[in-house]
Amino acid sequence: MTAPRDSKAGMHPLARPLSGLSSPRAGLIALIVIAVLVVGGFALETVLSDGGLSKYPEVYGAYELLPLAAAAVAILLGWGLVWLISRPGDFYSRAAGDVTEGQDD
Amino acid sequence: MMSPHVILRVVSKVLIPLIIVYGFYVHFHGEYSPGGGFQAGVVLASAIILYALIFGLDEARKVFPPYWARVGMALGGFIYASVGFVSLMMGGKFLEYAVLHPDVSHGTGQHIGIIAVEIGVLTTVTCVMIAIFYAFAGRTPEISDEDW
Amino acid sequence: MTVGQFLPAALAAHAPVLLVAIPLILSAPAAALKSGRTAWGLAMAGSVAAFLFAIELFLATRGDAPGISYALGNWEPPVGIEFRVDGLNAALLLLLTASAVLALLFALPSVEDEIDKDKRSLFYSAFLVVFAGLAGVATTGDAFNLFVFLEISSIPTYALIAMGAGQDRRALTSSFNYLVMGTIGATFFVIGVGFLYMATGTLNMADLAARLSELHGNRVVEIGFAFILVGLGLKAALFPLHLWLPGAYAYAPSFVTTFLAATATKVAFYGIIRFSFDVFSVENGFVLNSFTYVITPLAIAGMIIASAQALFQSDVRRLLAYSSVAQVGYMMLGLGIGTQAGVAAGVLHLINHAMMKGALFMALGAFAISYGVRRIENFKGLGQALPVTSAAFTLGALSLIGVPFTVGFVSKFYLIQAALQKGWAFAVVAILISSVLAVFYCYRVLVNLWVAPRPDGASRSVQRVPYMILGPLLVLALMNLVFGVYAEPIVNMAETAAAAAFNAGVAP
Amino acid sequence: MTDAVSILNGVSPAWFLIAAGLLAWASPRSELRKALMMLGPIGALAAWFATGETGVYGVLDLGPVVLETFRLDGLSRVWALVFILISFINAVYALHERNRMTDGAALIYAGSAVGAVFAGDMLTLFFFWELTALASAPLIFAVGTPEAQRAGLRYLAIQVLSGVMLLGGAAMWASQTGSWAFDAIGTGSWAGIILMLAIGLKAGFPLLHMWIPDAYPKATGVGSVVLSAFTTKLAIYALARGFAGEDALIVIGLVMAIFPVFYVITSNDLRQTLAYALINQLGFMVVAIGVGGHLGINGAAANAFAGVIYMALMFMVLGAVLLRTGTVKATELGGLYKSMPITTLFAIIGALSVMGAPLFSGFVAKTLILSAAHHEHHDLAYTLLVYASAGVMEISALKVVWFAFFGKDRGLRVKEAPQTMHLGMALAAFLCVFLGVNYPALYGVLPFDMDYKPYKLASVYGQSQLLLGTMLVFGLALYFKLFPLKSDRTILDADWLYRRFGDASARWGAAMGQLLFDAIGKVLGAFISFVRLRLFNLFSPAGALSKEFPSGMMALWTAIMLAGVVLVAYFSPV
Repeated sequence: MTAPRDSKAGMHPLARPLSGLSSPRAGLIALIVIAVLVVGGFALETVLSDGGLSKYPEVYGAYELLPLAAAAVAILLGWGLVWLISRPGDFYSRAAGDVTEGQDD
Repeated sequence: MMSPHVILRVVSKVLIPLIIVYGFYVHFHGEYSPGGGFQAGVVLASAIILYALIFGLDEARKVFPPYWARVGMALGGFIYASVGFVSLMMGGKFLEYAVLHPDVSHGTGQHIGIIAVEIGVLTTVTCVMIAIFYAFAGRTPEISDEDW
Repeated sequence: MTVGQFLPAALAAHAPVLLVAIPLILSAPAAALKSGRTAWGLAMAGSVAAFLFAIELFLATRGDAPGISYALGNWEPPVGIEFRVDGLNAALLLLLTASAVLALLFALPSVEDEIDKDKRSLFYSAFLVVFAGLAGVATTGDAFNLFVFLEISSIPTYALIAMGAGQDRRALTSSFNYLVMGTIGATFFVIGVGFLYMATGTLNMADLAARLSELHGNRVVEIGFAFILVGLGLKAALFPLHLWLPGAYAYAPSFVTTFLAATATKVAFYGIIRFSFDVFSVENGFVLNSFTYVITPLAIAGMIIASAQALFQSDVRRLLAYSSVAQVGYMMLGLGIGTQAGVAAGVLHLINHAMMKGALFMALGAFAISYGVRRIENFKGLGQALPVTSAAFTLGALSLIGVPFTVGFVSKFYLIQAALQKGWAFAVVAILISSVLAVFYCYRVLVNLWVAPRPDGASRSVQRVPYMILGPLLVLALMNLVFGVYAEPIVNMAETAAAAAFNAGVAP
Repeated sequence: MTDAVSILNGVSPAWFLIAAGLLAWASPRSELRKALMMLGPIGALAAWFATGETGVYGVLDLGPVVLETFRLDGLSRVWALVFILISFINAVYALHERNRMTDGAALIYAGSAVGAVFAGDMLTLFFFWELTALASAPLIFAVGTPEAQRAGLRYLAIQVLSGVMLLGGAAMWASQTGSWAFDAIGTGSWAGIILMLAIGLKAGFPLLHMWIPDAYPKATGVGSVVLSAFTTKLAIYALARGFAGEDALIVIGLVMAIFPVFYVITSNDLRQTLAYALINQLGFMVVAIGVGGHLGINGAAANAFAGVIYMALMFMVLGAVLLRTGTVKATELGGLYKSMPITTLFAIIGALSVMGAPLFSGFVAKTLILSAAHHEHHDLAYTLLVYASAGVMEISALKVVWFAFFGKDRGLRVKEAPQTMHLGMALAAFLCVFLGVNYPALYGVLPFDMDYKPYKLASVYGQSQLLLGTMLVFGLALYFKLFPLKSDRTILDADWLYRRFGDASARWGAAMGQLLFDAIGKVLGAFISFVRLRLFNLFSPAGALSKEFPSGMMALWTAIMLAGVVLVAYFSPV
């Protein structure tokens, strides 16, 4: 176990049985399970495509691949976005302030 | 404090009553010839102002206390407006002098009314002039005379 | 006078002149008195009497009733001076006298707080003269007499403003500025009247109207009109001739500000309506064009620029003063539209603005008495300390913004309608922009008032808000609400007024 | 319907909420306020049930206009119901809080939203529209920090602007049609376009959306729950009422549904992430309204209904996290499931609803919109919506759950959220599941009757794939540390336009205006001083009078204006 030594301390009683969930291994296992499900589902649909599993035949592309592509593209584009439009956290507050306290003229 | 200008004092002592009389002359002519309360008021005030110039402001204030000026200013307006109310009460319109006297054909009421109104004007103008003079003269100069 | 006579006939017959004369004559004993309280009593008596006469006149000129004419000294017009009351100025007189009564209630504690003891009776005396002068402007049917009354009201006003010097020395320069500018305005006005006299040989307004309608293309008349419009525009604080107003309102004693904000510019505004639509007529090309091409742009500029200036003020009174300039813009826009609906909307806003600004300035006076504060940042947490006053202030501010169910909304609604009838979408846009700005500047105050916590170590209340202030303040604040829901009376009033202005109210 | 309830027939539920809110403001004791917060929605609900018949009630004759304050029909019923429900849930959720300002404000806010939904004419709508703005602002101001103050002012500005535009548009509309009634409007006239923009400002149209991610993350923990529920959904209602079937809305909705994807991924503040997810949800509804038809409007209504609840649930979860840890930054949280397992459970339920997992309310609502788009042959729209639901909804939901409750354990050991918060969350979570399983309950309140079965094998299967696929990508991105997330960064959005650019240009404009003003003054002043110099030799010491400003300026303006009037008069026709 590589979790911090005091990982059990202060935990909610209900969460104690689940304490292993945060280990990297648990994450990897979950990832593999999901991957298997995705691939399996894709395979199943390809095999049974005549069985009415395909939801809207006239929609282009593989329906089930869309999320993969979409999310991947989005996440990768996120890097570009961060590079392009992120600013230091105090960007706005560094400006003179949004509400100008006017001087008494 | 006595002013050293003896001649001025003597002359002004002679002049001041004349000025006052002339003021009243101007006033009572106001009804049908050039003159009237405004002019007379200034003339009357000039008498007091002359007195103040010659004998000093403190003396003048004894002769004509500033409080009189304040009351007089108010009184003049009061007299003027009262004439209006009197004519109202006598059954006419506001400031309708004709009702002040039954003799309509000679316009006696008009004469009375105008003179009464002019007295109000006279009082106010006199007092205002004096009050303005007092206000200016009583002001402590920002630069004292020695510093000029 | 068949409708609603509630004063004895003997008094009612002289109502127009008594309305002016009673405050005027009372000012004399008030000045001679030494006790400020007695003088206040006189002022109150004069105002209440004037108020009663105003009600009488208002009732007598309702609906289609013809105007009341009163020949001063029984010299028949057009030779003699005539006092003339119709739907237009009856409404104004009612507003003026009611404001005076309410403001005077507020005056007693406020003046005792702000004015030196030995000056109080003079203060009330000057107030009475101002009041009589304003009433005179509103009543008279003689162009030159209007000038005289304008000056009668202005000169003591300068003195009243200068009396703010006890609180803030800047009152002196403000008063002086106002004096210079006010004199310019009055001079312009009298020059204009002179031109009219030159062209027509008469000074009586009804007579002027009749003779002017026969003079077409007379350049002298046009010049006269220009002078009168500019002169009165200055007195009415039409942008950009408003420069006297912020200082004068900000540094005058609270009571003076309250009273002036509710009345002084209104009376000048009445003068503009009277001359432009009644003595002259919008049928004259130059009148209409002046309103379309000069007054309207200035009104819109004023609405927006003055609102923006208000946004950046840190002194709440100055903020409201700039807002007043913006509100004058609304009223002027109503005139600029140049239709009867537009004038009605302008008059409506005039009435409503008196209510809202009266409440706002009065609430500020209450804050000033209790805490001695004027700047926005000092208002923090006052909502908890003075809930009733703050609530009244909030109502006034909401009305100023134009939130529905307040009078501010009613008049903006009518103004927008009038603009749309004329097809002026840009005016609607301007009104909306100005309203948004109003939201901002009001919210700046309101947030500090209600949301921001009271800073530690802030000064404790000097004294409770006296009932003499809370009473009229609540009345004014609630009027904002009541007439916002039940708008019919004031709308009728404004429409009667506009009808009087358009249908030759002064013509015999 | 019992007699006791039937008294309420024809009484707008809005008044119960508003009255309760005003009373809450007035009541000094927090127990009393809490009771009011519960009783207000209960009374409103009773009134909602009592008025069975559709029709117009509460007609107020104001002379020039007639106000219809309570128009009950198929469309308004749905929204009102969900608003009342959520205000009750919020009341439970907020039981632990002691804040007079937000208690009252939340109630009045809810009441005005209900009132706006029931408004039969545009003036009433405007009134409640502005009231929502004014009542909701304290929820942001209550935080008390200067930053929140400024955000609150910005928020308020936008909201009020929307109201003002609504009024302007309504006035134009009324002057064209002679009616203030709020019915189908369409974009055929300028009035219609202005009205749509006014509504769009609240509905978060692209470029008009900036206030949502700006303000919501800065509200109080409880405040963001109500904020997320009312304003935007109210705007959706108004769109559905006025602009159903407007083609432009499809494009607008698609942009709204898609562009938040980048912000969802990059924003560090989890409440901001949710705010962007909210925009995406709104995009779905806007598309549905643009598609129109019974199915489309039903889809929008169902989404609004379900969306209010599950977004509120998500905001509640984050509110609890904020309460206990003091932050909702992704980079500062992690491993919270260890100390807040119950909250975690609710978070997962909320996330599944947001993602649209089968058996949760998001699914039964979202499929309606997809079906509508498909049914009306908006194929591109359909595809893009699928993409958006993968990219935005799911990533946002996964992100919140992962970064807050799982992920890297930051050693935060805090107390579990208060019981009352749990209760509130449980109510919302229950509804999420209940509506997802027992979908006829949801479909039953929709404006139009329809015969629609969401649980077809194909839909369930497809949706599951969608979900799993996104999870896979999300997991891979996390595993390979590809997730672009940085602490303490500000991501620019359209609010830059007014917070930076607008602010700067306003300053610039003001400065330039001042310069121009000064320049004009200088040129004219130079002329005057030239003349004065001549006069000076005649009338020496100028003294006090020499102060030129503002008297001199004023005299100048007087002269200019005189010249203007004279010129105009001169060239005027006789």
